[in-house]
Amino acid sequence: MLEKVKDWSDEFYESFKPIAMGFVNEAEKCLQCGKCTGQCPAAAVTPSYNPRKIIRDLVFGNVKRVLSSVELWQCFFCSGCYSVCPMDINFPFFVFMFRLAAMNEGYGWEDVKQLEGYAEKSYLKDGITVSTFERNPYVLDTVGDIGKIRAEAGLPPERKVSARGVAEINMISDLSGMTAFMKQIGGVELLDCKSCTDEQAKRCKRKPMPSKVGKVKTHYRFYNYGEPGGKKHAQAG
Amino acid sequence: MRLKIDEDGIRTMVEQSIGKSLTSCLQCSKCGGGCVHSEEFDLTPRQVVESLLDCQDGKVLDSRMIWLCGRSCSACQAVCPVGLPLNEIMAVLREEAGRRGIEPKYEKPSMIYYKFEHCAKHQEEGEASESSTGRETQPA
Amino acid sequence: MAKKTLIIGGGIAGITAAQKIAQNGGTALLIEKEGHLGGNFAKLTYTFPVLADAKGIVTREIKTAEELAGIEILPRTTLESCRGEAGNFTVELGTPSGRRTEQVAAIVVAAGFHYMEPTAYTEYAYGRSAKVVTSLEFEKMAAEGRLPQGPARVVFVHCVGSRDKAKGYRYCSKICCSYSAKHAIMLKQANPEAKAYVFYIDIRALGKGYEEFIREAMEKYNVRYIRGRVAKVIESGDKLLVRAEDSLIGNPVEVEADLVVLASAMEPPQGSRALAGILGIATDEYGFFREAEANVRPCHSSKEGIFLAGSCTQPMEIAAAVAMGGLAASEALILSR
Amino acid sequence: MPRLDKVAQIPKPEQIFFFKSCVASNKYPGIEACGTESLRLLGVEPVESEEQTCCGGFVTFANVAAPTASMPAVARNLSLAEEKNLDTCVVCNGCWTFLNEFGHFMNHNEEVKASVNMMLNMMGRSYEGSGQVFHIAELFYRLKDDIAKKVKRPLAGVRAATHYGCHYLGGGKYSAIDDAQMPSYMEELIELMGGTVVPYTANRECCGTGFTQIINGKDLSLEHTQRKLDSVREADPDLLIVQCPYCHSQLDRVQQQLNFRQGTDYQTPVLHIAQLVGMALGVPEGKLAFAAHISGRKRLEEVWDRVGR
Amino acid sequence: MAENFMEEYGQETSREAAERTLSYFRELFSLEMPLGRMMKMMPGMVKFAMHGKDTRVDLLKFVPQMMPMMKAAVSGKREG
Repeated sequence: MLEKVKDWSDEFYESFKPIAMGFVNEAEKCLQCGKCTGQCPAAAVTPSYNPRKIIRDLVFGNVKRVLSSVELWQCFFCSGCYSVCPMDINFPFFVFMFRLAAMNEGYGWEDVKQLEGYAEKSYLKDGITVSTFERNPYVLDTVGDIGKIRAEAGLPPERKVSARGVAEINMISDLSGMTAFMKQIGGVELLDCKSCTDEQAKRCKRKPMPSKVGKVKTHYRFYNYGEPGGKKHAQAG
Repeated sequence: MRLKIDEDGIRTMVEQSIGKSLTSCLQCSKCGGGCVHSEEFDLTPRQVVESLLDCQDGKVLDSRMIWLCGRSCSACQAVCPVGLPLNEIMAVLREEAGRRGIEPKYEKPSMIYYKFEHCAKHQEEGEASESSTGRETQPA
Repeated sequence: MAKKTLIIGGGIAGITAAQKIAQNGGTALLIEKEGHLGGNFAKLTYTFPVLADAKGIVTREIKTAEELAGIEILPRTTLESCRGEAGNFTVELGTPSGRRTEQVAAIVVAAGFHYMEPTAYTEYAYGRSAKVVTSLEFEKMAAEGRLPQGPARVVFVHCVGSRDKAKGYRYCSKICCSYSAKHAIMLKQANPEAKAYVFYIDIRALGKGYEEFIREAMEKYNVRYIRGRVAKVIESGDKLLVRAEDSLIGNPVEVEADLVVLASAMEPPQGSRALAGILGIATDEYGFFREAEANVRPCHSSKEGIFLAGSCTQPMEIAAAVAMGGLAASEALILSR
Repeated sequence: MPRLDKVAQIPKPEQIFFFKSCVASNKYPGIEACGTESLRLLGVEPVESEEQTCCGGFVTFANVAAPTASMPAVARNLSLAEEKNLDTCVVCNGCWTFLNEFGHFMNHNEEVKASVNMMLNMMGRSYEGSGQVFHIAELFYRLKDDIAKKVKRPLAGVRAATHYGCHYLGGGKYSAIDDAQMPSYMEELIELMGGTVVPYTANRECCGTGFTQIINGKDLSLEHTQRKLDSVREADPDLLIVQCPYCHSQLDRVQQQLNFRQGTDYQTPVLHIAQLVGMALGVPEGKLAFAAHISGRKRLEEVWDRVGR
Repeated sequence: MAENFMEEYGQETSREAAERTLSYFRELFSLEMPLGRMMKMMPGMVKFAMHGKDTRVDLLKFVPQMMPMMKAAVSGKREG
């Protein structure tokens, strides 16, 4: 689609660099050589994800396009782009920072909402992000009780973080604003999957996105870096 | 999507019908810059040529570009510095697409992304593992 | 009797400088650390942009130099020390038959360049797979007639070591674009059935006839140019998988190849910093000799009486090296009269 | 080739702070048990702490936590090792990158370090940045001579393929002990213990977890893992050796999911390098906790028969 | 596609989004300790102190270090 260069914010990158705590730098050195995309696992399986284009838009200040894009949320965080980059650009950090910025603009909350449980229910409660809980029935049948296996391996049946440790990370969370941040994410009202009927589940497939998360209006995301293609997306449209 | 570069595609056929080699394309982007359809592009004319050279037949024939272009307009052709008959190329591609039974794509696509995976009931039995806590959902 | 001029390096720039000095009534002392003259030029099969017989040209030039009365050629000789000032240097040479001291009026440094060994580029499988070669090795293969036969696919990779802050040098090696096109044409001429793919970032064909040369490779010889730096080369059975992005369509692509040719960067000559130390001249951050003034005095080093010629100052093509050799010779002649 | 100068810099420790990983503890306890046990057998005493929590990498890079929360969390975990004056040993690539990168970042940014320390002071801790973080595979490579001497169950006839994991090699471009593109230390270790290394095409490919993609973009994730598994199956190794519990979980569990979804038959047992070393060093069977593994159990039994229980 | 896009965006440009983003990050990564931010931290500290005896002891040890910061924050606000 036709873009007006005058709408781009050409000072954006320069002013962003100093306040990004060193997480975003060296992008101005990008040669646009495409080595990153060549080895990218996400680019190999998605139709339009392309780290090179995102870096280009960042440097040129086409922020709107980056923030509203679906592609921003398709990164695998594998750091392969950083490892091959001839100019040492640490692109995964860019994605990390831009996802935050996108959430500030109201994009991508439905993704993060799914992950919020890990922080709230596991990390802050037990001090461990991944719990012993297993929801795959096949795995449950095969493995059985993980506590028993742990005991056989000579470990305590459950790994416990001391109460003091949990209290400390809770304070870090409170003091650094993480708890407040999570409350904001938690604001998305989703159907309660435990109690929903089949009828509701069917509706859920076509359920529109919540219009607000906390104080931020949520937006749709777009395929901004190319046509998605394929049958699946044609139906979605 | 990672593409595999092939050798024998419709490139030869296109080159024969226009009587010119596609390799002369400079990839200068002059064609796409002035096109009236730039709002609705998936591929620009330049990318069509590049894809043809890479023999990505499926990608070209499935694109909307070949259907949008060539309607009594030859802006791209007029500015092309090496004089590639882009209109003719698109016409040849449309013909080929018709021959292969690919439906014309004139309608505008929606580029909005939908996503509804938050309900455990949609996940079939035996596939919800991902080393996750997933406490908000119960085991099926 | 005019005073002598010492010329360090017997590549094409050094040979030209020696010829010009001798032809204009001077005396030149040409030292070369290898056993034979010709330098990197002698390793080539063809020149570009005109595909001329490189070996023939070098042999002709060496013969001319050897026949001229005013040139003394000392192979397997290195410079040991250097004292004095412009017009009156005392140099000590290490020859196979022992040390030798000479009085010279001027010194021309034509130490040439070195092809980088891309061992740091493990992603390109160089050194691991016999099917990944550098351009220099490709030249050798071409000269010995070992180019792949039948419908083979050959991938040429630009900018290996050049334009790379992380593992190589930040400068552009200037000639890789042209010589890769030359190699692709050589391949196509030797084996029209073969397919050639060239992965480039920018095509830098700055010179008379270079752009036409590369377009000819694309249009006449049907060499496929793909814009994108190769990300990795994977060994898969007896084939190689080359992964890169075609950044003109924005998709990652994969090519199955039988041979991968890496256009490795032009490095400063080995030991250039030591040589600069002996001579007392300055080098730049990479180890190339620094010129006094880049634009109008390109062949003056930072020390008076010592002149630079050829690719020991910056990556350059043959024509420029020859021109610079002539310029250095004329500057040296001024001092030796 | 491993960068031997870097390996030489790793001290041979008497004691080391053993940093437990969430996935390793709660999904594959064998990794944790074998890690401590084999370190002990090699003469290194692992020191654990009850107060050590998750490294915080997951919640940070899943964008659930504000990044300001992750620096103090990293500093707190590192300060636990500093209190004991020890270096840290991790079993997970994610922990390794996260602790290393953010620790490095704090060490080079005095202002941030001061503000982090202020928060730590409130709970009676402080962070100096004196300790180093090593991956357990690095330590094994450092102690490879000891391993060679102490092998009890030689892995003769065991064909193993390797998977390094992106967060060690990609994220640790300058700090990993091996080349980011073509590492070989794990192969060396396997051969040292008597096994055979099976090369396969997708060796350096990502496992496909894609950090959060396995939850958010499952299709992408499974598609990528399938490519990897296809390549592994072509080479048909007895074991697939990984060095990251998260890759371990993905490669192990997705095999079953793909078999369920598409009727394929992927059955390659996946083992963590700590488990493999533990196996070779003669750690008792229960401690290896193979009961927690899902794919390729039959094949694993065959391997057991070959090396002897 | 373009229409879809405009419908959602309106006439908003990248410049405006960039300004919002920059101010968001400025606030997020600010290392300063104004009074407002300090007050926000109070509930967390209280919660920590309520946890047990040892936490209270540790937190009390920190008080002397905190007082000058509090003073600076309060006076800074008055000056501003």
